[in-house]
Amino acid sequence: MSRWGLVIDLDRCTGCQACVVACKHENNLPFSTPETADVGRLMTWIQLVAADLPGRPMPSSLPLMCQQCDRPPCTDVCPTSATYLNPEGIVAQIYPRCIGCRYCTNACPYAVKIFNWTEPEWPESMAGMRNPDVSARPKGVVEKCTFCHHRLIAARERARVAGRELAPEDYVPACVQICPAEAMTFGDLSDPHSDVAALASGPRAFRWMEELGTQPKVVYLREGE
Amino acid sequence: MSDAPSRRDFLVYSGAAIAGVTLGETGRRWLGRMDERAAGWRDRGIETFAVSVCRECLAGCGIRVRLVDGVPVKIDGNPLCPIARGRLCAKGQAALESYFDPDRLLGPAHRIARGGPARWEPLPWKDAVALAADKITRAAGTPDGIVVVAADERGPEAEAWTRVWRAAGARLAWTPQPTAVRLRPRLRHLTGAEADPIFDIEHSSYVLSFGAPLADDWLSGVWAQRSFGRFRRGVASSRGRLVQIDGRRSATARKADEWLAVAPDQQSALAYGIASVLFRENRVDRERLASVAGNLGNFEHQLLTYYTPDNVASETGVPVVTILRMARELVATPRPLVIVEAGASVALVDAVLSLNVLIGAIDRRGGLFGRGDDPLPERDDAAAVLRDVAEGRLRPSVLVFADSSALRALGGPNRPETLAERVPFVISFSPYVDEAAAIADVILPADVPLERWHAMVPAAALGAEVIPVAAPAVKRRLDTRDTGSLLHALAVAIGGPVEAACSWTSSEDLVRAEVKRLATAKRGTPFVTTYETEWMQQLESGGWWAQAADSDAAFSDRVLASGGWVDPYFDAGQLTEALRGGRSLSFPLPEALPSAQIAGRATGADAAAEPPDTRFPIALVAFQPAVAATSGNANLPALFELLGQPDGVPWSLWVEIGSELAERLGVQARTRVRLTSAHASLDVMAVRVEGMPAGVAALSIVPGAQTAGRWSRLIGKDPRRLWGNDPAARACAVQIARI
Amino acid sequence: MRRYVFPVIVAVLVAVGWVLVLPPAPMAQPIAFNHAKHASAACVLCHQGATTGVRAGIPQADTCTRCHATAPGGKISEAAWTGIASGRRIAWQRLTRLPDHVAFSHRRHTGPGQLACASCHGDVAQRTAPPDRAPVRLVMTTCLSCHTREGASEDCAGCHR
Amino acid sequence: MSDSTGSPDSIDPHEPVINAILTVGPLFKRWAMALVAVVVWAIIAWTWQLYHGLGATHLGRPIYWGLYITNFVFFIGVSHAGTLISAILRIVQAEWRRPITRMAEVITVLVLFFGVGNVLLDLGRPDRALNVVLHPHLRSPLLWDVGSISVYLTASSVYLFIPLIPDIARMRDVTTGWRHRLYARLALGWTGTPKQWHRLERAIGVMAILVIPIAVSVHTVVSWVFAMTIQPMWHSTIFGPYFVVGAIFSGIAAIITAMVIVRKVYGLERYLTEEHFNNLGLLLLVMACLWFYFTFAEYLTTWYGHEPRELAVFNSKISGPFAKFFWTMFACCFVVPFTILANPHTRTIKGTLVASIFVNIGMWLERFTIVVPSLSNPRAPVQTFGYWPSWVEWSLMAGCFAAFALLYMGFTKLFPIISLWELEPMPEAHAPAAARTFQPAEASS
Repeated sequence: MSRWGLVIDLDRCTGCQACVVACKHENNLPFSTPETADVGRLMTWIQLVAADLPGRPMPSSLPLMCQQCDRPPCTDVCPTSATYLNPEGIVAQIYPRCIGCRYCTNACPYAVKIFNWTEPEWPESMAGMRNPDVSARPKGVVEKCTFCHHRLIAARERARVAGRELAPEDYVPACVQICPAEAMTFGDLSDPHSDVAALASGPRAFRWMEELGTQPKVVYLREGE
Repeated sequence: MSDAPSRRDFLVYSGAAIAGVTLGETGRRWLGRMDERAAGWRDRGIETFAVSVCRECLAGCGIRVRLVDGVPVKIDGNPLCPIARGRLCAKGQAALESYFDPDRLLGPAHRIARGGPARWEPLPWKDAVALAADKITRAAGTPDGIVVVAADERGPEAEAWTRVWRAAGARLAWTPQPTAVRLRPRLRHLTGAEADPIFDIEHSSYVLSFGAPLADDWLSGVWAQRSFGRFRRGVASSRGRLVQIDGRRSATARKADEWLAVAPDQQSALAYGIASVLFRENRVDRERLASVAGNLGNFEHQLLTYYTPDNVASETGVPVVTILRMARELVATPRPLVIVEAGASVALVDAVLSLNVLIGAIDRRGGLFGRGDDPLPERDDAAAVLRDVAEGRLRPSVLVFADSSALRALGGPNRPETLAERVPFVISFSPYVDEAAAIADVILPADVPLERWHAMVPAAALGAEVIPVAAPAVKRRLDTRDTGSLLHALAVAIGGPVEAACSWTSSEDLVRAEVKRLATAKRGTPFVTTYETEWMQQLESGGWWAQAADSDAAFSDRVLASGGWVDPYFDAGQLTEALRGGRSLSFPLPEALPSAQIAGRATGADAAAEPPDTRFPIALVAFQPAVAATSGNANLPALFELLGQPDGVPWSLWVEIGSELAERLGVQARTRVRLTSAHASLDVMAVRVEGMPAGVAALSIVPGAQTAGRWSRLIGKDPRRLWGNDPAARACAVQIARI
Repeated sequence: MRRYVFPVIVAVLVAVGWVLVLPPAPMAQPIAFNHAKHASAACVLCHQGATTGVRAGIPQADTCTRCHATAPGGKISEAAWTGIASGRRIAWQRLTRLPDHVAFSHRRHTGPGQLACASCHGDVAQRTAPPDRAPVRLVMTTCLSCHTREGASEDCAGCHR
Repeated sequence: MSDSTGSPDSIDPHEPVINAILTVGPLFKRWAMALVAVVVWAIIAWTWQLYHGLGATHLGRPIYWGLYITNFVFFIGVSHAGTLISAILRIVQAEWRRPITRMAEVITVLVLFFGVGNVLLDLGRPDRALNVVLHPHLRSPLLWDVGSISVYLTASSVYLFIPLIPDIARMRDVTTGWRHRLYARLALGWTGTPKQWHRLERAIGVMAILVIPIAVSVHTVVSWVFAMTIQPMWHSTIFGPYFVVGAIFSGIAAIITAMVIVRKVYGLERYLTEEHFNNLGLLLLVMACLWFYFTFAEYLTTWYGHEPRELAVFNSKISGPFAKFFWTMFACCFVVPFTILANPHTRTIKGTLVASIFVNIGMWLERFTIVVPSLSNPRAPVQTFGYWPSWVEWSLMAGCFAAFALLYMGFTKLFPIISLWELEPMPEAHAPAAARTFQPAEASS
């Protein structure tokens, strides 16, 4: 069984936010307005935050998305099992099961679970730009980064129809695919020959707030020498 | 209730049951219809991909559009394109929103009443073109005639544009984009080579950057991001070190190993200061330099006289030890490189290029190369021309805008509406109600990039010669025209020599002619799979040749299908050859240290020394956030959400102030402040920046904020009003108060 | 006052029960298509994409005219045939519909999954009149029972999106 | 109402209480109308929220919980008023409790509905609330909450109802019409036989013991909803007892407030004497001290530990944007009640009322300063904002309080708000000895 993981090299990352837009378009995240953004209702599954990291002169810009913990604090507290850790290590959110209690959003130390405060809306002319592979979440449920799980489903199907195994390049989340600085590497952590496994066990690798015991599968590579 | 149900009860309850059934059945049908409507948008399935070219800036990235049943749903980089290599920046992806923009013009329109609030009326294409042609014909005879403004693009469409307007007797002005175009003349001045500077960041080991937004959007965004990534952590190479000298804490400063806050107008002094240390400490290969540079002695003398570390330290505020350390660091690594912001002052560009010569970075891996080209035509600067118009020095009868780039440039007029007051007739080709369209009398909307034919010469940042080419990726959504047919229609309506100059009928003609030219040139290749491996193999096997194609037509088809043409042959010795072959290197001799003046992006001549006003003690510098500096549609909600990140102020203009000032004002996270200049005042979010010098603040400027559409309008007032009639390219004195 | 309260409550309860208990409202199809008559042909001949794509297509006029040069005898009216022959869109009502949050791929189930159309669509192929509602009511347990039986993935995120 | 003419000679010694049920005065009507108006307004606000989603609130990321959850904790806390207090006092045979038990128990039952209701108001998808039962996830403290609150609601309802039976029977015997039918059905055939008395006493005794651990568990579990997460200043081991103490504290305050109002409105000065208020005032004083002790322990350890994330929350409460709430809370929960109640001269009816009102405000603020500041200072450096509830949230809160008051008033019009049978001499053989020691005070004595 694969264990999907993502490595973000902070030394390479320029903070250009291409990943943020890629995620927004790929996953049908509705647009905000100044008013909604002002009260924390920006719909983003990945965003740039200023994090104080040891050894850096000023706060680093850190692309922050669901850390896909192996011990997720959010799944334990869900009263309806609407969020759970799937066998491949992706923390999934099942929208039709979610009652919108927002306990998981509060339990998450990374604050990366997003709540649909209102019904998502697109102007009429923009209706077509939504990705038909991904649902538009209704109001009142929590949503989050899924490592573009729909891409995995599609890739696996293509591979099976073609009668071959899933190749590493078949499945890449939108953010990783777009990253112009080539700062993101995605793959199977359980495969010792994969790039992610090598990078994740390298000397620069760290997991953010790992002292909380969350065991994230998003691994950052430290900036600096 | 009585004990036994009465007849009446029976009737009432039967009635209730029937009513309930009717209601329920209605509800059931209604729910069914709701269900159907809800499912509608995803009732699609056939996925295709089309190549196109990103036109959000001049980098010319090849893009790949994902279409589902012909409707675009996502834009990625074209994996075959040597510039994008399958990657793309935030702006490029947001072009998807331009296509769907609910506030796009539906078709041609003309203004009903001049002055006052804009009122528009749709006009059939024929009438709109006739109206424009009539005004153009009449204007041809007037003194200042017609002024035509466009972004400084190169390629067949730009040539067609030039040809038509030249024939119409118009004066052409171009908005220089932040590209190598400005660096090129200084490189020629230094080396005599007619070439675009190519900075090999990727392979350098140490980059000293004078304000170059390497991590934001330098020269060619996606190329710069990739170069930065590989410079930092390239395959099997050591980590590159970056020192950023910047007036504000840009994203690059944030990523740098060291950030020195030095105002842009003091940066040349620092560069020359470092150069003088190199001479003083004999870290310069004088022998080699003397063989190519005629005025080395003069240069050295000048530097050692004026730019002693002490002088530079007192001028820039950078401690002497730091200057010494920087000079030593620079030559202590194997492949150092000095880079500079493309729009920097002449003095700074000169200083930076000279430094590169001193450290031996010319034509060296990880250094500075030149990419030869035909001499570029000198082009009028649109921002300056429009300022002349706005201030009445130039009085054209017709003003034509291809786009709004000139009105967004920091050097352009701050109040576009004055142009409408001065010029009797304004024409815009913009597909959006942007700044230019807002003042236009007639709008002839062109297609948006996804609907267009493309063939363009990208801003030079890459060594290879690349021409991205593409057919429209999507169907035209609204009643718009491509630039080629627009020009053709206008030319026909004007008639005479203008019509004669027009040898095409549409952009398709122009692009196909360009592809044909490429095919007959017998060099280069269509974009090929796994660009890098192929390139490497070809180079290793002794050179590059045109890939065999059965015919020119087949070659052209492959160019269109793959998204472009590339000739990766790269002469890595061009600058050296120029020195050897022609005139010798001549260092631009630095002037004596300028006296202290207010900080700002002042370009040489503009930088008049003004005593600081006690009412307005803070020098405000304008900057355009990389994510919002679009040349096309400004109404892109996804980009507005990126503003002010990672500082947590999305959707807002923000002012960066130093911690000292922030302390005084009591600015914590998410505080609004009011900026007041002699001309206007503005409320913005304040962002506190550790290490920003006192007395300086930096204000973000987002283009198109007032006119361009529903989201754009939410950003608010145009910050450039603070500058009055001064171009926002220079510092402005303001006072900051907490609200 | 109390005289009206109870009847109104009864009416509302009946209405709510009606919506909740009864299956979706039957839908009339524009053309009296006879599946049984066409059953000799494979389903995919008309429902294109059922084995190759995510969605099984619903045939349009051009699919009919591929085989029928002239009006087929039987129940189809002259007017309806003229519409088809001129390529006008047939306003079929979609009966089997998946909720927005479910990802389902026909290709995967008909290909590697080797499911027959009838497993989900029931006896549609034997119907002589167009069905006015989905022959099989598909709910999550329908999917799950098969997934359990066949050892297919039961990961929620595999189908929910 | 002070002109009550009840005298020992009248037919029923508890005429004022019975009268309070059977007559509806203009004051009652006016208040009821006003409260109904508030409730209707809240229903409008709720409809608005259902239509627009929780976007109608001013919540956002990372402050995902706000007023509703504050109210939830507050109401569940107040619910400890009743059952727990009456049960404890019953067990320790503090006979002075007799006239106040019912008042307290009614508060418990009613307020629990609003506690649960606030959670429902807070759900993004209230239509799916049943998923909690259909697809329960046993590891979720929220599910434990659902369990313990439902048990508590059941137990406290039973505990309210059982002692009500003899009084209902009494009402059955003095009324006619629909009231008679209603009481007859609810009295469960009570005739006052010795066997029935015996069973009643047994049932009450069992429930009194049962309800105490349940009540303790309820607020412990409520506190665990917070404490089980690793959020700074939520992840605290003393949250269980701290919440229970706070709950009893706010519960007593709620009883005192209710007592003063009922006493005044229905003229029950005979039943609720200075002594009751003095005793409850002393209890409140004890709880204030306990509350102070827990608060001090909680904040001292946080401050001393110096963990940066914890300290960020701590500072935002002590000196930051939440300081005004924190210090008001401190004043309301400790300074004011302690000053008033520690002094026997001010521990009067008026004094305890003032203290109680302050305590209730303070305890509400305590819940608020537990819920919001932790969320406002998340570990991850995401953009935060200043939370201030929206009109919808305020309206729903007002609606909850109004509906509670309305239901409480309604209860007083249906059932004796004072447990009558416990106040009178019972048949010698069946009455506990202590029951005879406490009789209503003489009127105008």
